[in-house]
Amino acid sequence: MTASTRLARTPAPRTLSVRDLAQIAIFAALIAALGLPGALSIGAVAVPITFQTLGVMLAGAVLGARKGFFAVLLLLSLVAAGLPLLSGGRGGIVWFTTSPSAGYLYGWLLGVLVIGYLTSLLLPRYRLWAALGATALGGIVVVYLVGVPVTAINLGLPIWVALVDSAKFLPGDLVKVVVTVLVARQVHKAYPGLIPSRRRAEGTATTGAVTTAS
Amino acid sequence: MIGLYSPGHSLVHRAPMLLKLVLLSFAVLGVGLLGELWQLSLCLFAVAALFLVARIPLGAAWKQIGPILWILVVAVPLQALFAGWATAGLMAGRLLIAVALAALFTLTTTVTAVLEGSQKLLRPLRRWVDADRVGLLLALTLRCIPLVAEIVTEVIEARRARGTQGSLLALAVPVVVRSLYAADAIGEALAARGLDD
Amino acid sequence: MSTIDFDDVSHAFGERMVLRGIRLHLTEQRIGIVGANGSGKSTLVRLINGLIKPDRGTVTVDGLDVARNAKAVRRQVGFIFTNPDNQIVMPTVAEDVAFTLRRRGLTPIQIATRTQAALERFGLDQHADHPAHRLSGGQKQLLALAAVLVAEPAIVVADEPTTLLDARNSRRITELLLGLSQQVVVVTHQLDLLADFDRVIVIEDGQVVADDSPAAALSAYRGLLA
Amino acid sequence: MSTIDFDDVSHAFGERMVLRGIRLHLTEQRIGIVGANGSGKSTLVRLINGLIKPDRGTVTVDGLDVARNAKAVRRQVGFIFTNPDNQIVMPTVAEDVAFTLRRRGLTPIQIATRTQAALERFGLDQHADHPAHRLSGGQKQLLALAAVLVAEPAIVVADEPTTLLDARNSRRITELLLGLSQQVVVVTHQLDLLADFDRVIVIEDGQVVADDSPAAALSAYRGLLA
Ligand SMILES: Nc1ncnc2c1ncn2[C@@H]1O[C@H](COP(=O)(O)OP(=O)(O)OP(=O)(O)O)[C@@H](O)[C@H]1O
Ligand SMILES: Nc1ncnc2c1ncn2[C@@H]1O[C@H](COP(=O)(O)OP(=O)(O)OP(=O)(O)O)[C@@H](O)[C@H]1O
Ligand SMILES: O=C(O)CCCC[C@@H]1SC[C@@H]2NC(=O)N[C@@H]21
Ligand SMILES: [Mg+2]
Ligand SMILES: [Mg+2]
Repeated sequence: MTASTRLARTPAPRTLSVRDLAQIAIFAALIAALGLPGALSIGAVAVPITFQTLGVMLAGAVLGARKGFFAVLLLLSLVAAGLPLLSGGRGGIVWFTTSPSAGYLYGWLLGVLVIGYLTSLLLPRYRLWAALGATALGGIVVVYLVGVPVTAINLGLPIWVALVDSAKFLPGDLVKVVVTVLVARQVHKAYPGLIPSRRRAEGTATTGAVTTAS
Repeated sequence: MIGLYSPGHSLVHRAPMLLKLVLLSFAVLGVGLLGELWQLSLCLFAVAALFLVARIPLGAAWKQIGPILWILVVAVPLQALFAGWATAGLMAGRLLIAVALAALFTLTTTVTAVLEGSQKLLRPLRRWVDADRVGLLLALTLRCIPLVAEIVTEVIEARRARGTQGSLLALAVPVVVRSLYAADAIGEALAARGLDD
Repeated sequence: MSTIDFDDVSHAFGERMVLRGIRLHLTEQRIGIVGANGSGKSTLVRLINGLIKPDRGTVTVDGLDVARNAKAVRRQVGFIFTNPDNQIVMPTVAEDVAFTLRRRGLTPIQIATRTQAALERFGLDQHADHPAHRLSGGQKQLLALAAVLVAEPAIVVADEPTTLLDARNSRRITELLLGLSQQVVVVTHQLDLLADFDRVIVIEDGQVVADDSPAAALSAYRGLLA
Repeated sequence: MSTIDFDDVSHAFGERMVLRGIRLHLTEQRIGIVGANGSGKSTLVRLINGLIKPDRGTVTVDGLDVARNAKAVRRQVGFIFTNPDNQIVMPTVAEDVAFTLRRRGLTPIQIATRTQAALERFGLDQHADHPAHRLSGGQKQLLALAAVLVAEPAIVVADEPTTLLDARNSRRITELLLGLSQQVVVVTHQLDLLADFDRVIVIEDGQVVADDSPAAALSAYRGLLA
């Protein structure tokens, strides 16, 4: 409690606290768990539709840029090391090199940073439409921006084919964006003070919320 | 920590993890430079030989390489349409070799070896990265996966008992919130066991 | 009062038989269940609102088969778990209580009114917007009760509801349970709590070994333990 | 035995004063702490190994100021939490015990030997390579004890270590704690557990209201509750 109060006032400290470490680990675990229901592959290009993108968006919107980034990086490192934590029980370095979906994985890292940063600008108010925009920008635009070209390169296809094909993700990913924002809104209520707000004027408002919570 | 490892004592299994990783990267790069189908075919044979040397069971190998074959079945005709069959064949060959080699690495290297190897790799960066903490985080995540699974089960049961199935939202919110409170408790336990802030 | 019927109910987890041929006809208002660890008490009460489906036999509540009409039965049967943390599903206290009232065809105003009333009844109205997980242990268990009772179930089932509480809170929850006008089924290890109950059932190794007034059942149970 | 000293310690969470001017000089081997939910017991014991730093006053262990030397003090003070699930931090049983021994300048062989010895002592050697989460609740708490005791702390602090366990497991953990040669500080709601303790402290609303032999302290506590 006192730690998060302090966070709300001063810029983020350089090192991660043990509580941060635990939050990062449990979110990496959460993304892994979201892979358990499996993956759905449809269309010409075999990039799966997966719940794990929801976990990635949540990591950014709930933990913020820094911790969220580490959570995703952690999960990906374990996958690279050979643990079957991608949806459908896949793992190993293949999925980061020659796989058509490799780019999306790097896109996750960039996307979580964008969502986390924009969310910290929105907090403590977390206005619905702004949050939807921020999450869609990081969770869809940025992720596809990296993912689509890599699909094209790895499969030797023109980029527009990969782009057209990626449209199949849109409905699902839009739902994930909405779910992420609604969940994050509730979570910030149930557990105030997770992301230090970058707004000076309203920074004190966060502190107030935290104190009344105790 | 078993992962996708296929146990064995072959030369491929015993080779140091970092050496395998370096060889793998060079091989993938090299294959990318080859421009003739016959060269690729030779490489493909070499890779198959490596699988034999490592005595990888057919099933385990198929589980890793099978998915890419399906991708090729769709992608090769598509590519042939845009760039001709020769290019499509080259692309398919390169992809297959790279995937097979990466799979071989994963199948013959334990997760522990990879993690220890990467901690070694991180050592030169020790001014910025605490390799010990990285190792801790990796292990902690493995511990947390069953914990999250347990939380999901408990939340589903609680919702059911209250007669409201609710939406995906009413599942996700409590799971995330309880995970965060569990993280607090774990953080505290870490501190109590001597992991300082 | 409602009628809860167990008709030759057996249940196993994997190889392990946990309940064997249970026959019970429960109509009293206050029913206590005691027994050693692992004897099958929790399994028994979970059957009452279909959290577990029996392998053999049927459980009915007011004639409704629980396995087949779980949804309808769960509106009649409120369930309190041991660990209040496990039953909080919404971020704040008021939202958690209101959650129970969803999909019951109530207007938002009705939901708000009933939620407010339930919070007042359990002394939680001061904490309506408080993050639910940050309440004290006793308050969390009160919240669990409020969240269950707001739906006005005909039966309240509680599985060791006071285990995590101190003596004062434990007494408070017990008194609240005893004061309910509903039918109440309570599993507990605190035998003194059962003195005023109408009927006490002793479970041993998946079977009913005593089923009597509190005094008689408890002395049978103490005999078993000795 | 070690000496734990609280010198005029106060602590608040936000606005709420949780401990007020605590003065204690603890030298006995077995010390029990009781009190109502929210009275400040957990806060008090967390101060002993610097998990919380006091707002005012100092806590010292064998003369070492906990707030300033948290690291050194934590090697002396082992801590057992209520929920066994949350204190297991490594995937397998043996790894979790070995975790405590990191950064102590031991060789891998020394670590392995001591880990093995600790597992044997608590009857967990059969499960060394099992995933820790598959253990039963009681075994998990045994693992927590093994993981703390492998470092041979001078003091063991336990905050309601048996609350989430069933009666059988609870008895086993209690007996183990009582059998330790170390100084032991235990917070509990199970008053009967404290009969053989050397000293029992009653906390009420952030203050020490009784501090005596078990019999005297517990009768004071029962009086408070009535
Ligand atoms: N989900 C499950 N899977 C496998 N076994 C189970 C499960 N739930 C309970 N059991 C086993 O069934 C038996 C009866 O369990 P139950 O929880 O009904 O006992 P109980 O009487 O409630 O005990 P306690 O007093 O400890 O709560 C125990 O041996 C338990 O290990
Ligand atoms: N991290 C925290 N932030 C805010 N308030 C807290 C925090 N920890 C404890 N409190 C509050 O401080 C008071 C004392 O808490 P503490 O956990 O020390 O009580 P306790 O005696 O251990 O109670 P219990 O028997 O329920 O475990 C309570 O009112 C609690 O709500
Ligand atoms: O599992 C993998 O190999 C990577 C999956 C990448 C999936 C991408 S992320 C954005 C888009 N939305 C989905 O549901 N799937 C793709
Ligand atoms: Mg039970
Ligand atoms: Mg406490």
